[in-house]
Amino acid sequence: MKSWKGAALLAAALAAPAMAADQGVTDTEILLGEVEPLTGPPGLLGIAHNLGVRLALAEANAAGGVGGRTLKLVAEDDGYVTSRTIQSLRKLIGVDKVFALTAVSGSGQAVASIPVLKQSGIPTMIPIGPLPPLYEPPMDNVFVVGQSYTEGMHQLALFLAEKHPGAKWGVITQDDDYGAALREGIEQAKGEAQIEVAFETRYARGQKDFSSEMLRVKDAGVEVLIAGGIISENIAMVKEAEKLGITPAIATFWPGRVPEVLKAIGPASDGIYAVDYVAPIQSDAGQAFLELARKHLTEDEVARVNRYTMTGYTSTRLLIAAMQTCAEDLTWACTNQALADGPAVDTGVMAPAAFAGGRFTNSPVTIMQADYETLSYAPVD
Amino acid sequence: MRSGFYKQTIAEHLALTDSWTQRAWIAVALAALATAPFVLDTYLLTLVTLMMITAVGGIGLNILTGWTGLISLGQTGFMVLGAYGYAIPVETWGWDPLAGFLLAGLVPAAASVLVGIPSLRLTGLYLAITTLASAFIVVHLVLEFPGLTNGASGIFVNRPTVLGWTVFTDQDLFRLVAIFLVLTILGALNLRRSRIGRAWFAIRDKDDAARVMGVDLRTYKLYAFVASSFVVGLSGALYGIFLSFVTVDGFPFLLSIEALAMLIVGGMGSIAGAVLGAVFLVGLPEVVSMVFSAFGDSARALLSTGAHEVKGVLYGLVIIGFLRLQPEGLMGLWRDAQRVWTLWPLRY
Amino acid sequence: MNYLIELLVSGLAVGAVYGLIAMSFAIIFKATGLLNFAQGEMGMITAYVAFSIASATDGNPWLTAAGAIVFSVLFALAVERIVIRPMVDEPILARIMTTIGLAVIFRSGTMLVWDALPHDMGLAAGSALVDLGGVRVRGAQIGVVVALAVAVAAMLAFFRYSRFGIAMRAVASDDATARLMGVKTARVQQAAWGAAAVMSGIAGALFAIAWELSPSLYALGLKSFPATILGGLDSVVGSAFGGVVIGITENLVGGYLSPGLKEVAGFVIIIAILMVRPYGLFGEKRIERL
Amino acid sequence: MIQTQTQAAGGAAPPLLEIRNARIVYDHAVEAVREVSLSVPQGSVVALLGSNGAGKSTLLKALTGTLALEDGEVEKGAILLDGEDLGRTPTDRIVARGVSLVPEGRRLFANLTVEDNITMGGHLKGAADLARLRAQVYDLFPRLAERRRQIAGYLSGGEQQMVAVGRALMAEPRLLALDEPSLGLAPLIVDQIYATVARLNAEFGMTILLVEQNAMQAMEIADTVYIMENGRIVLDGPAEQMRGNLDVQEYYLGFSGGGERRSFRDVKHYKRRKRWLS
Repeated sequence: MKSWKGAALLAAALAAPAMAADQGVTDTEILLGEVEPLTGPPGLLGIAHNLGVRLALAEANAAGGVGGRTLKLVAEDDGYVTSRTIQSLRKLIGVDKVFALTAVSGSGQAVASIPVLKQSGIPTMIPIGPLPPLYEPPMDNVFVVGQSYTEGMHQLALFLAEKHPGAKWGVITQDDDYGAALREGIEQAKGEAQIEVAFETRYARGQKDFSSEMLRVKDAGVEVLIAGGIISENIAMVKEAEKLGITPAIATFWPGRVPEVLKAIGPASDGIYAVDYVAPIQSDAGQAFLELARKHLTEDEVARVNRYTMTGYTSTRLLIAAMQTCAEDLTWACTNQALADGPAVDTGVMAPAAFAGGRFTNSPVTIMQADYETLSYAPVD
Repeated sequence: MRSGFYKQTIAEHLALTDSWTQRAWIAVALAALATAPFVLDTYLLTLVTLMMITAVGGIGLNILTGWTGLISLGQTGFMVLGAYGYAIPVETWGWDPLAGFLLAGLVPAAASVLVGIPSLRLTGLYLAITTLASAFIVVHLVLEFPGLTNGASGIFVNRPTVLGWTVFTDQDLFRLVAIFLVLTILGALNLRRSRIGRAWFAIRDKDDAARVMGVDLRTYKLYAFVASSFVVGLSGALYGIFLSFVTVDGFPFLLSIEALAMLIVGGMGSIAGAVLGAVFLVGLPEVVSMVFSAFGDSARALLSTGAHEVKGVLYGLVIIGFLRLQPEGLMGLWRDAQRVWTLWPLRY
Repeated sequence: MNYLIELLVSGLAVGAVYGLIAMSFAIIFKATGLLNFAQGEMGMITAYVAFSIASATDGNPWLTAAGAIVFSVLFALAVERIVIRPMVDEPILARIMTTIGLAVIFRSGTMLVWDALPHDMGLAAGSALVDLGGVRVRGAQIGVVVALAVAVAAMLAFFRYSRFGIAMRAVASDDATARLMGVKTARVQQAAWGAAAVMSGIAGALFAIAWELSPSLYALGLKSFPATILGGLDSVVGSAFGGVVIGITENLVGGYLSPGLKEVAGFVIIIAILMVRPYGLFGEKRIERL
Repeated sequence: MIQTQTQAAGGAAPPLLEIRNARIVYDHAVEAVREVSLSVPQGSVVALLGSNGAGKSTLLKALTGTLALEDGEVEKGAILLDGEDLGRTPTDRIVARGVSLVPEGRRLFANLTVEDNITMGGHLKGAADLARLRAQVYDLFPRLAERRRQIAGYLSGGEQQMVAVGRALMAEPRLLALDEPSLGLAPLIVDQIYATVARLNAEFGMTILLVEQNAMQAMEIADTVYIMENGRIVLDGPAEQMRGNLDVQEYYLGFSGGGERRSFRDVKHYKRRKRWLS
């Protein structure tokens, strides 16, 4: 982590001239910005998130905005390409002169953006891909909403270890930082519970055919399978298990916790576990959220609402709350301070979230189980 | 009346520039590079920095594809090697960044010898295929040796201190990249007018004839491949510094295709074309975004319902449009414009 | 033992998908000397069209198959006529780049017309499980193997007995002279594009049934490419063989060696093959004697 | 065999092939053929002689409609088949109308078998005709029947030339054009090929257009001879007369008795004919 020193130095040197603190604020408007993958398959995530942000803004604007100013959003598409994330960030900060950032794309992109974010000092929300480098050590202006993959996996593993004592485990993860975080979570759980991993492998991102992996799962007699893919990969793994006639308890992760996955898998998806820190759409809170969405979004857009809409909405609500606290003195310093110290915001779809002096909401996770009938997830007891 | 722009003596061929006008243009370009950091805002500065890094890579590919007539789809792989060739010694082992830049060129160059020796004896598309394969294999190797490469987590890269000059601000980075671009252009121009460069042209235009003239095809093709990979590796290192973070995700396979598209859009075989192509392709998404936001809220509303894909379609259409309507690329357009300017109102 | 058989069976199924797409690459290369880098995308689009038809017809497999095949042919002919043929006199690099441009358009276009979500094709017959003596496979997996077998047989017969097939080989060998025999080379190229579209379309649609339908389906094209090289760029039947070899190799590598190596196994194979047999296992070595 | 339609008697019928004042340019700039006129009457053997680069092959490309492939164009004049301008008729239509070309260097489909090569020649014929025509070609060249399953690329030069001629005959041409049939072949083989060509003309009344550098052989079987140089016809006449022409003797037939070959232009008795009068 020696490379951090340089970055910190850089931030210190540049923090001063970057203090044009109230950029993006006019008498009538406040401009916010975000970088998201809005194209390509990752658009599934980016677009849903964007809807959540816009929902929060629309709701706030309907209630009079922040100090009488209307909130506006500039969304930049990076297509999940890191260089374009950085490029877009500089445009948002330097050209559009937005007041704050509501998201910085996926986890890899956000981590690569750290130097730019530190250098500028702009209040930044990170509601997607909460990796530890984003909040450890904490940065003044970067706020991570949610829970780390590692901790989520840790909780999921503990739950499964208790539910299936003595079972043989199989772990299939992606060969990137996301996969590494999951593996670390399992390592942590191993220290606290009896987990016997009979088969472990990594797959290359974008892999489509999981037949040999699942055969090894079958061969190893796996009873608990951690399907550490994102969307397509989980679908492929579960369908392959169905084909092979094996029925391990299958656990998936939140990036792929969208109803479309259940639909694409078919009946075999019934009963698979998932872990998440936002509520399922079918829960009461979820339905209330949909109701709210219908009020502010078009029908077409409501159809695209998923869990990322909820995280985007919650994190933007946190930001708006902080900005409202600073409505008289709308500066970055004030907003950063208000975010850090502000009271918890309860959106219903997530546990009340607050940074409590830190830079990470550390939101509690819930273990849930899929119900194919209703294409939904429900918390397990 | 002169009917075209021909070089009539060997001396003209050997000269770095054609004419006073060309020298004047170069002076203007250099002046622009020198003043840009004082004039441009960070966004534009970053954009131009990225264009210059891309141009370095484009010039590298141009040595192979534009001058020697060999197609490579391995741009990504060599950029990754260059980026890690810089990041590992400098960030992990604490070497001097200059040594890092040297390795950023040498590592891909060495790899190109490995890939090149078996594949260059074949003609046509085979280099394209082996380089395509090598691009995937390189990415795999990076992930397979986490002890060296830190695997999927990648390596953070600081802005370097070169010969006592600490590259710190965006302006500094711009200057560093500009220096590399100028050096690359000079190096490439010098290569072009050397014996090796003339042999490359001979191979591209008629390899049988080149062979008869005593050009050992395999050796000279290998030279081209090595030189190209060296330069491409440098662009990979610069890109890594630009991103401040080197991972395989930062180098999607699409880069290989964009690199070729760049040469075609700019104009195959010309350094200025490679630079223009880089400017065009890096600028295209920005311009499209600007057009989109010019339409204001209605366009912004479209974003959420998938009209962003229109950009992708547009990108493909531009490539096909250039191939169909202006196969000489932007350089061809420029030359046409020049010709019209000089000869008007006559046609020839 | 059963483990090995199951590895081989799933390798065969995925290999058949690669094989069909590889055959598409090869037949276009043979007839036109062009590598169509948009082949995987064209297969994906056919799969999406099949999905739309299946949704509209409540999963009627016959209507879906017929509709998808007709679409794939018409689509390919349109692409060939509008984009590819006008480029016929351009250098090969420009023509290949054109197909790359097409691929970019198709990828974005797919998400524009449909969406970025994964889907189930909604064809019960295709995703039904069939027990083959202890090895369970999906209907579509049997389908794709059968399709490959049919395609290979059809191509063998076509190139050996059909005059049009012989004409296609003649065009591959020397198109200017083939014209002197009265061959309409444009028609041969259309036929190649049509046949390629059907084969890659079937592969795409069946893959979508047995695995999943998503906008990253186009990557199958890239995965099938090594198969074409292995079999020989101009060998249509060899490419089918190449596909099966790569599918099975991937599964064996994944099943016995490192699963991480699985995805690059194909590319390692082509580098090895090119060193030993540059024209592929079945490619025609150019006869240069006069 | 290889059926030739005879024109209705009367003499008023146009020649099978007539080229009128043709000017052919490549790339809109390079002039390959200028103001060439030539006539191939029904049932005759016409030889078109000239050295390399004289424009002979260009003329054949124009005749078979393959000029456009090389960016060439008949800029002026006309090429008439049965008195009808071919204009931009596509190659397959020209073949269907009875013109077959044996291209220079044979241009066999090297990877195909002999039989497949021959079958290709009859690409525009029906299945029934195909079998009959193949039998006739094998009849004419029994050697090929023995080698029908062999890959054409591995045949000897002479056999390849037989395949090339047989392939062209499969289209049942009325006009058979041969481009340098003797090129690179042993004298004995050349004799055989010429004998076959002569036989096609004599027995089946096939019209032959023979393009050659090898003047001696060609003049022996030709009725009419045209000599081309630098894109122009510089001399023409009945074969017997041409054989007696001193220039021809000196230049082509090797009777000058010394020194290297000279350009036709340098020959003492060079006469420029005003072709536009014909």
